[in-house]
Parts: sequence; C-alpha cells; structure tokens
Amino acid sequence: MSTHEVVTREITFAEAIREALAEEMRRDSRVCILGEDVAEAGTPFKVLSGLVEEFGTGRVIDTPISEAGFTGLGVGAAMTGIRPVVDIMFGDFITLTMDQMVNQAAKIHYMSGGRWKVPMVMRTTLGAARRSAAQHSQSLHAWFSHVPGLKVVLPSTPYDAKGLLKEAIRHENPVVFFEDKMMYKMKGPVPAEDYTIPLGVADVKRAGEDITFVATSSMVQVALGAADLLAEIGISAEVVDPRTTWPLDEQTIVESVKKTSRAVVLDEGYERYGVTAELAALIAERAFYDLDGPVRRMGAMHVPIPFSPPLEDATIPTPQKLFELAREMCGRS
Amino acid sequence: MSTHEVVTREITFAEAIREALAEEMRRDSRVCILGEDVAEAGTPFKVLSGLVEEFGTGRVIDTPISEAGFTGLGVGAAMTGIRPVVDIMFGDFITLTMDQMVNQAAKIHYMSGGRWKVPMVMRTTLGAARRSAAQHSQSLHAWFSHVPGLKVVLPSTPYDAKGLLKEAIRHENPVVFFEDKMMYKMKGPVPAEDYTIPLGVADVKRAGEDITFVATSSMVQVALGAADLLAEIGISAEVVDPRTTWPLDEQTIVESVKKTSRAVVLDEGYERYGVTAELAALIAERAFYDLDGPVRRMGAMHVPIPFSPPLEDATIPTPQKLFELAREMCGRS
Amino acid sequence: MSTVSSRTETASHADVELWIRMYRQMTAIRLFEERVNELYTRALMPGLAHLYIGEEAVAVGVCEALRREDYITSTHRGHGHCLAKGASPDRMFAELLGKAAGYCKGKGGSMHIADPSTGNLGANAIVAGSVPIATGAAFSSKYLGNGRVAACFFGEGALGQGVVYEEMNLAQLWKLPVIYVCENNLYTEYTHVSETLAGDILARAKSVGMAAETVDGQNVRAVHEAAAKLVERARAGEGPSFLCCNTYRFHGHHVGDINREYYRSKREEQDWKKERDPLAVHAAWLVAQKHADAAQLEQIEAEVKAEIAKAVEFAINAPYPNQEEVDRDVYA
Amino acid sequence: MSTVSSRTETASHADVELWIRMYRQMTAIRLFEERVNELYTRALMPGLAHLYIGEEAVAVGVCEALRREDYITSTHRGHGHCLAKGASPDRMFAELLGKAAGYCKGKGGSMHIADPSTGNLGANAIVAGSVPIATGAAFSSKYLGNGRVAACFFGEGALGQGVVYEEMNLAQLWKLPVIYVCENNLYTEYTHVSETLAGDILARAKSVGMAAETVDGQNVRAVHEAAAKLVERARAGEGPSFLCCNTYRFHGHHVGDINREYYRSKREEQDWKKERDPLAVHAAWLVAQKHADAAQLEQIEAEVKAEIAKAVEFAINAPYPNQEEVDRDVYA
Ligand SMILES: Cc1ncc(C[n+]2csc(CCOP(=O)(O)OP(=O)(O)O)c2C)c(N)n1
Ligand SMILES: Cc1ncc(C[n+]2csc(CCOP(=O)(O)OP(=O)(O)O)c2C)c(N)n1
Ligand SMILES: [Mg+2]
Ligand SMILES: [Mg+2]
Repeated sequence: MSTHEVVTREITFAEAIREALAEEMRRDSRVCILGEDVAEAGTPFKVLSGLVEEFGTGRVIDTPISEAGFTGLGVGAAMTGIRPVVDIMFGDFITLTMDQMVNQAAKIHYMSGGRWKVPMVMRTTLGAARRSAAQHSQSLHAWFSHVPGLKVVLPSTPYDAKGLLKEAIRHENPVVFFEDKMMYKMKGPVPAEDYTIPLGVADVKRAGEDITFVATSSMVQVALGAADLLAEIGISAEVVDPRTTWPLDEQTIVESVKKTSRAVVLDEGYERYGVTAELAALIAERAFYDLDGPVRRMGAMHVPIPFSPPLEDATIPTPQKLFELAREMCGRS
Repeated sequence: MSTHEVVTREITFAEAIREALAEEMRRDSRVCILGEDVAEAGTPFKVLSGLVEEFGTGRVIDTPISEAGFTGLGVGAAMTGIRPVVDIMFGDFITLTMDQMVNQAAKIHYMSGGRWKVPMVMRTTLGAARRSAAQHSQSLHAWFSHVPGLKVVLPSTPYDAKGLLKEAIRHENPVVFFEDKMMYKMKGPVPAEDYTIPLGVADVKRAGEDITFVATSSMVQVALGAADLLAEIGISAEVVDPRTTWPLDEQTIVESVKKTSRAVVLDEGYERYGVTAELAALIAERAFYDLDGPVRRMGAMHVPIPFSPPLEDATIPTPQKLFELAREMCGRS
Repeated sequence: MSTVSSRTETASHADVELWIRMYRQMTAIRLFEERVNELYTRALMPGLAHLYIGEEAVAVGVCEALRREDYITSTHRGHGHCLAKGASPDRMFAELLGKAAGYCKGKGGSMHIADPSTGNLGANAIVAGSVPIATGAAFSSKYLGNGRVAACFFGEGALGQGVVYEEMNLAQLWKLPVIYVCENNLYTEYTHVSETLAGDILARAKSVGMAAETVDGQNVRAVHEAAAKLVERARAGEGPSFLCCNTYRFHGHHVGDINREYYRSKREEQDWKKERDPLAVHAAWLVAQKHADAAQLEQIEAEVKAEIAKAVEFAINAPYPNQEEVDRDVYA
Repeated sequence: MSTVSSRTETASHADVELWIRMYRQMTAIRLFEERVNELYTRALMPGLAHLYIGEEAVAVGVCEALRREDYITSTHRGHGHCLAKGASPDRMFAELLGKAAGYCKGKGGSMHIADPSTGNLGANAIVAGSVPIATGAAFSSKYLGNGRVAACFFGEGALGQGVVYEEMNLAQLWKLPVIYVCENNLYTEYTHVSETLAGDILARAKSVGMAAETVDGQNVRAVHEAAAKLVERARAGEGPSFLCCNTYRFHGHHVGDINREYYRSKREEQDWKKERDPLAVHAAWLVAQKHADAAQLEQIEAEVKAEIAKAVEFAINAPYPNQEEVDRDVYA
C-alpha cells in the first residue's frame, strides 16, 4: 500500500491521468499535449476528455496520423523550451517511433556531453484482452527498458498513475509512460492534494511472508487476486510493484525475496527477452543464497495475440494460474 | 567446435556471407538483395562486392535511404513469391523498420491463420568499437528476440555465418541476421561444399569443465580469449554459442551449466532487459539445483555508446574482464 | 475529376452484366455491414469493427477492374474490399466472430482478414501498414513477370504516414504495377482532413512523377472506369498510379462511435446519405437507363439478403478454434 | 532558380562587410576540413568524418541569414554548418579527436557535434534524423512566441525518408518557422540521385503547399539572398519553406572514400572543382567588383590558417575525458 496518508476520494485510473495532466498544464504553461484525436475526441479511450475545453487547441493538439513525425517534433520541442506530452494511442504503434525515441530522445543528452536535454513524456498503452488482435494488443515496454537514456513507468493504480505522471512531466529526461487499456475504469483512492511519486521507487502493494510476486502494471491485479486466493489456504504472498522498470528499485525487490525465499515475476509483455527475464535474472543473482527454488516467470504467451476470445484468453496470466503455480512452489500442490 | 568434417579453406567472415548469398542466388532465382549501396559499392563494408557483377542490378538492387520503405516492400515481395534479403547497413537503423518487421512480417503468418507466409531475411550489423558513436554502434537484437514470429541469428564464425545464412534464405519465416561489423575480416575454415546449419542448435565452441560461458556473436571471441587465459591458471572453461537467440537451444546451454555448475552469459547488447537477462534467467531456472553461485552477466555498459576511444573501450566486455570475473567465481581470486 | 463516358446507347451485354454485378456487390457489402452492426449491438461479435457503408462504390469499382489473381491490400475498414475481391460472407462472418471456420481460423478478426485464394494480402490495423506490402506484391509481379497488378486501398489518413511517400518513390523509380487507391472519406477517426493534411492530395503523388487522378467515389461506374484504365496501364508496364476517391462513411468510425456531433454535423451526414448514396446513385442510373427495373433490383437485394442471413447463421453456429490452436501458425 | 540581384553599384558598407565575412567563413570551413582529412590520414582522428568541402556556400549563405539565437540542425556532414553558425574550431577539433574539451566532452564526435550557445541542436548520424528536431524547435518558437527561426540542413538522400514528409505536412499545417535546406550534392554515399529519387524535388515540398525554391548552391550570395528572404518570411509568421541548394562534394563520401570512379567520373569532379568552387566563385566576384583585392583575400586566408592551426594544436594536446565520464550525462 502506498505510504501517503491523505486519501480523500475514489477516482478512476483515466481520471487520475487526466487530473495529472490538467494540474501540470495549469502549473506550467510549457506543458502541451500532441497526439491523434486528443482534442475534441479526448482520445478513443476518452482519457483526455475536457482538457481541450480548458486549455484550448493551442495546447491540446490534434495531429495527423504521423507517429514518427509528431514524436520527433516533440523531441525538438523538448530541447527548446517546451514540455510535450506525446500521446501514442496504442502501444503497438511505438514501432513507428523507435528512431525518434531511441536514436534521438534517449541519446541527445549524452551525445551532446550533457548540453541539451529532452524533457518529454510519451504516454502510450499496453495490454491485451480487448479482442483487438495482434496489432493492437502488445505490451512492448521491454524495448524501451533496454535503452539507456529513457525512463519507463508502468503504473498499476490510479494513485500511482497520477503521482508518477506528474513526476514524469516535471522530469528532465525522456520518460515513457505505459497505461494498461483495461485499467482505465478501475477506481482507487487518490488525494486531492498535489503529490508526486519519484521514479525508481517500488511499492509493496501487499505484505506477505511465504512468496513474493513481483508484478508490473496490469499484472499487479493478477498478483493481488492470486494472493487473495492463497490467503484462503494459509499462504501469505507479498506483492511488489516496481512501478518503473527503469530506474529499477532492485533493493526493494531483492529484500522481499530474501524474506520470502520464493519468487514469481509477472509482466504482460512476452516472457522471452522481456521484463520477466530481467526481473528473474536480477533476483536469481542477488537473492541467490536465499532462494528455496527457481524464480518462476509469467508473461504473455510467445505468440502474436490472437483475436478469437478463447485463444486470446489463453495467452494472458490469470490469478488462477498464478495461484496454482504459487501453491505448488510453496509445497502445497 | 563445429561437427562438420570437410574443412577445406580459410575465408573471412565477409567472404562467407558473400558466398552464402551467391550460392543461394545461383540456386534460386527468386532470391534478391535490396538495400542502400549494395550494388556497385557492395555496401560500405564491401561485403557484397562482386554480386552485382554476377547477378545484375535486377537482383542486387540499390534503394533510396528508405529503411522502412524497402523493408516493408520486402515483406510484400516475400508474401508473393520472392525471397528478398534486405540489407540494413547499421543495426542502429532497425529502429526505422520495427513496424514492418514486428507488426507485419512477424505476425502475418499467424494473423492469416497460416495462409500467408513471409520468407524474407533481414541482414544487419551490431557491435561497437569502431569509434562510430551512439547512433552507429548499438546491438539491438534483443528487441527482435522478444517478438514471436521472428527468428534471430547471431553467427560468430565464418563457418556459422555461411551455413546459417544459407539456412535463413531457404527458411519459410522472417529471419533477422546480425553480423558483427568488427568480425568481417576474421578468418576461419569453411568447406567449399554446400551445407546449412539449422536454426536453434547451439554450438559448443570450446569444451571445458569448470565454468560455462554462454556467449553470442562478437562475445564468443571474448569468451574464447578468456578461456585461453584461464587455461593458463588451470581453469577449464566451456564456451557455448547459442548461434540463434530465437529459437533458443535451451538444452545445450542448460546441460553445459549443469556440468560445470558456474555460468557467465555474455552478449554485446545492453545487459538490462537484454539477451543476457534471458540467458541468465533461463539458466537460473533450469540449472537451479546445480549452480554453485549466481549466474553472472556481461554486456554493454548501460550508456549510449560514446565516441571518445577511452570511453568507448570502457563500455565493452573484454577477455581480461571476463577472465577476472571467472577466476573469482572459481574461487581463485 | 474523370467523368464517366456515356456509353449508354451502345451498352453491350457485357457492360450491362458488369453494371448489374457491381450493384449486387455493393448491395452485398451494404447488407453485410448492416449485419455486422447488428452483431455488435447484440453483443455477438467480440471487439469492434469499422463499417464500409457509404464507400461501397470504391471497393467494387476498383475490384471489378482486377482479375482474381491480382492482389489487393486493405485496411481496418476492410470488409468491403474483401467481399469485392470475391471472398464469401460465411467465412468472413466466421472470422469476425473468432470462429475456426473463419478465413484466418479466427486468429485475425475483422482487422486482419486475408485470403490468398482471392489475392487478398490482408486487412491491416496499422494505418498505412499495407502500403509497403502492396508495393512489394507489385515488385514480385514485375520480378516474376507474371502480369499481376496490386491495388492498395487506404484512407486519406494514411497520407500522414511517411512510409507512403517512401513507397510511392520506390514504385515510381522501379515502375511497379501498383495502384494506390486513396479513400478520402474526410475523417481520420474524429478529425477532419483539413486539420491533418496540408496542401493537395494529388500533388503528393504527382511530386514523384506518378500518374494521379481524382474520381467521384460515390459513382461506381466512374471509379471502375478510372481504375480499369490505371490497371491496364500498370499491366502494360507503364508503372504505378494514384486514384483518389472522394467518399464518405455513413456511420461512425467504428460500430461504437454513436455520438458524432462533436466532430461532424448530422446535417452533413444526412446530405451525403440522401444525395450521394452509391447504391441509390447506381440504382437510379440503372433504372433511368433501363438496364434494370425496380423489381429486378429488389430481387437482387432479396437474394443477397438471404445469402447474408445464411452466412451469419453459419458463423454463429460455427465452433471456436480449439485451445491448441493458440500456438500454431506462429512459424510456417 | 533565384538569381542574385545586382546591388554592386549601391553596395553599402554593411553589404561589403557581409560579403567579406562570408568569404572568411567559407575559407574557415575549407581549411578546417582539409585539416580533418590530414588528421585522418595521419591516424590522429578516431573513426571517420564526412567533409563539407565544395558545399561551403550553402552553410555560410544560410547561417549568415540567421541570428545567433536561431536554431540549426545538421547532418553527418556537419562541420560546415557548425562553423558557419559560430562554433570555434578549437573545441570542434577537440570533439573530433574525442577530447574532454570538445563541445560534447568527446562523447559525440564528428557526427554529433552540438552547441546550445550558437543554437546548434546537433549534427545527426541518422539520415533525416534532425528534420523532426528542427521542426520541433520551430514549434517551440511559435509556441513561446520568441521569434526564433530554425534552419534544417539535410542531403537530398534524406528525401528517401518518410519522416521528412510527415514533418513538412506538420510544419505547413501549423505554419511553423522552419526552413528546410536540402543540400543536393547528387549522391547518397555511392549512388546517384537519379537512382534514388523519382520526380521533382521541389514538387515534394510544394505538394503540401509549402513555398519552395532552388538556388545555385555554389554561389554564396545567391544562397544568402534566398535564405534571408525565407527566414524573414518565417519570422513574420508566414510559415515554413524549402530551399534546394544544388551543390557538390569535392571529396569522397567520407575521408576513407578514395577510389570513386565506380560511381562518378574524375571528369565530373574536375569540372565542378574548376568551374564551380564556391570560394573561387565568390573570390572572383569580390575582386571583379572591387570589394576586395587579392592581397586582402590572401590575408584572410593566412589569418584563418593560423587560427585553424592553433585549434588543431589545442585539440591534439588536450586530454581525453576521465574514465568516470563514461556513465555521466546519461540522465539530466
Ligand atoms: C499507425 C496507426 N496509428 C493510429 C491508428 C488508430 N486509427 C485507426 S483508424 C484511424 C483513422 C484512419 O483514418 P483513415 O486512414 O482516413 O481511414 P478511415 O478510417 O477514414 O477509413 C486511426 C487514427 C492506427 N490503427 N494505426
Ligand atoms: C537512416 C540512415 N540510413 C543510412 C545511413 C548511412 N548513410 C550515411 S550518409 C548516407 C548518404 C546520405 O546522403 P545525403 O543525405 O544525400 O547526404 P550527403 O552525404 O550527400 O551529404 C547514408 C546512406 C544513415 N546514416 N542513416
Ligand atoms: Mg478517412
Ligand atoms: Mg547527397
């Protein structure tokens, strides 16, 4: 659970995002939004509804379908005094922005010997289960996590979403912010007061003793669901949410596993060469002498996400699957 | 060492690539090459010199500087009866082709329920140390390894390069083939006879007892160099080269580590969320009960590759660094 | 704009057959899409779908100018292209419902229907994603000398994507037999074209030296005549071309886009539906020219309706794929 | 093509000063690049470099039309742009040698020199990579209302990259103060422009409605006059423009590209060097118009030579960065 005390209201994840943007745009006139159908439409997910009415089309800017074009424009704008928040509707479309983000945004500060900086945010989505098929369901955040110069945020609650997004907007580096499309309607407590959450600090979403689940974004709910089921059979699971894959709060993760001696890492991206690989390798290295058994991984099945509902459902980790795995790991199968 | 017997000549890595292409182009008139400065120039690395003279500009085709454009054209051509080999000069430029490779090439077979296929090869490069700075020195193969539907090849010798490239060209799926720029002049034995090497079969480049180095591409030489140094102090290192990161020959890797009980994984990409993470996670899971100590990782330092020689040199694993790490792991520090 | 030559007086039997067939094909698309909307509303279809209603003349006019072995590539709004190129509604509906009998075993869904047997290289959910693929198919045709032509459908929104310009340059440099068919329906999702495209659409194709023309996309004969000429040109080795079809989608961006007044007026929609419905335009012409009478057209509609109903029935009753299908077809 | 207006009769003192300064700047670039080549040949420079010799009039003509706080973006062939915008040769040479005193502490090298103090957003080793960045800088200028203009240099090879068309569309839609300066030197590495670009270069800009013109890139006054007009236009809020400068690189694609006959003839090179050397053209004009005499020009050359020699000396003797620098500046 978060350590903040002032919890006043329940709002949705989408509202948390919108509030973060509105507050930062009020605070700093250099903050603007660029993306497809972000203005009057407020995005297809309606996450930005109302912003153009408050800030006008000079700051909430509809673009052509030019992901590379407006992302790259955002890089140049960030270098020269603007703080753009670039909206990439589906995370699958980051494929079109890799040159801008990786060869430009991530490297400019370093290549210029620290003389230019790129304070921009890319907001995009991840996650399957919407029956959107292979080109609208990917979780490709592992790619950006692999690239020095970028920071990568994966909020799992409205509280985290708001605090992390405000921090990202104020940040001096390019930050990629991944939102699970399936989470937009999820509600949670969010203080009305201004707050930010630093990048690189994990959050223990549930304390436990017997096994650690390290889970990101959408998978935090899966982990919490499994923890509930496990509690019923007397197994106490700890759920650690890194919140950012880079910087990565290694210490919180490793300490949890040292305490519980068992770990499952979960992430909605593909397992292979993905986030679960890094987390598992980290734990296996740094908690080596405390582990009771191998670290286990759960991620998307290594297939393009199928359209057909029964097939799609089979590709994603579920609380039930995690429950069964954890029960077995704790010797209760 | 490779298991082939017929070793007749020493040729360079670049010659091996060229021979593979020439032989396959002679064998199959559908094979053609598309890329920047591939024809008369034979690429800036001169890897393709002579091919246009034999096959003409109808099959060795100079393109505009349109990486997305000609890669995507290659996808469509592969679907309709051609077997294109697309040449992306520097691996850093794959950023421009991600949509074509990931949203299209990798998924078309699956999305069409197996009805279309994409038998194309992308050849590109990896590796630092050429004083080419941050946009011409990356090793980004982890990205493609993360994506189901693609296969990823990383040859480390002229022998492997030729056999794997011929296999890739005959293959029915999209294959990405990464060549270390620094290896083009390296010589090695290559049979004159036609041969191919299946994708997904690791090669033990050196047998040993005390520690396993799992190393890819350029890092195989680093591992062999360290193994030589270790031999001098009585430590016997085994060097396993997976040759393809996908499919991955898990069994050969895991068996080696079970035998030696110690492992270092090496890859020239960034360590974080990269190939070393997958290899380390795999070993830590499947050889868990046989490991003497944690699996260790060596990859590029997590920084954009600097231009300045002393800085660049500090970012890359070396035989000396690996030697020292291995010595310590074997309790001899 | 090309105008339709008035061949009325001298209309051959084949012409009339073609015109009637085009009417039937447009009707099939219209009725297909209406059932898609209904399946969505009744919560029988997983996910969303983008209806082609209002734009039928484009797909039909172009595809009737192609041979079966010619290629097309399609978009997120792809049912019309797929039907026009010859796919059957039953397997299409099955695909839309994620059933094993679908063209892609249910793995692709609405946005990815593909069918090698009719030369359909696939719908594509990446805007402009199929433009390189069509160009590549044209490259193959030229390389193999098999005389095939590729028609590449995309919305005007795709002109925001740089890869389109890369492909047009390549196609023109190499004289590839591809026709770029731009369906300018005035909107990219919820944004008017005037906010997303500067300058002139045709000029973009002409700048690489490509033949380019605009046609009334609500007039199937106009589309067909223009397309036939460009296809012939491409087949004769004279290179690529660009055909801008001015059209309009009568419904929302997708089936769930119901309240549209914040981005376009009801009035605008009504005007298009009333004045420029491609089916009505063509029907009126057929009747006026006495190529068909009202009864004949109603008969066609009834036949198509029955076929579509059967197709929906088939799809609803078809089984889902087995779970083991999930990791098949990843690699060939 | 724009032609240079003949202001000779009425040349003001300021004009003459400008013309002389342009000569000095071109000379500085020429001599700088000659030393780069020499450093490479003597194996004192790590890696490769792309020389700007032959193209000096473009960078100088454009940059003399800009203010210090205006922005430029540059390319792999970027030393000329950097010098023309006001950078000092000593820190540039230091960067080229990977020394700590370099503009980027040696971390960038030849292909990444950047300098905020002169508005240089950076050279870029991705062809067309800086086009979005310049457009973004122009976006900022407009957003902040600070009156700055961005000049975006790129080779004609960059026109192969789709992102250029995305940016031109955005810039024109939003009337951004950016000037796209295309350096058409006829080759992309080892391939002639006729093999890589179909159609007409200017038409590509004009297709989005952008003002576009071509100028003789070997005539520094012609470049300057055209650029000054476009910069003024941009500063006045009239939007972006495109300036195609016809030019030629006298040396290889990079310092190691010695045998070039397989892609262009010695004859072609000699003709350009003899007839169209931008320094010679401008010197001849200055002398013919009596704005300078030979002695004055020699004097300039001598001064510049001495400055460059000192700069090289400085760079050679400068220390490399400390090893601890390697992981600094990854994050701000
Ligand atoms: C690369 C990419 N960006 C954004 C989207 C989201 N999207 C789907 S359809 C669409 C609008 C397409 O407009 P247009 O090309 O004109 O086709 P239309 O829908 O009008 O037929 C957008 C933005 C997408 N699918 N792909
Ligand atoms: C995206 C990308 N593709 C390829 C290259 C390799 N490359 C470097 S310079 C160059 C040619 C550039 O030609 P042009 O833009 O005309 O500039 P010029 O060298 O003639 O000044 C190429 C292909 C690159 N640096 N970036
Ligand atoms: Mg549209
Ligand atoms: Mg050039």
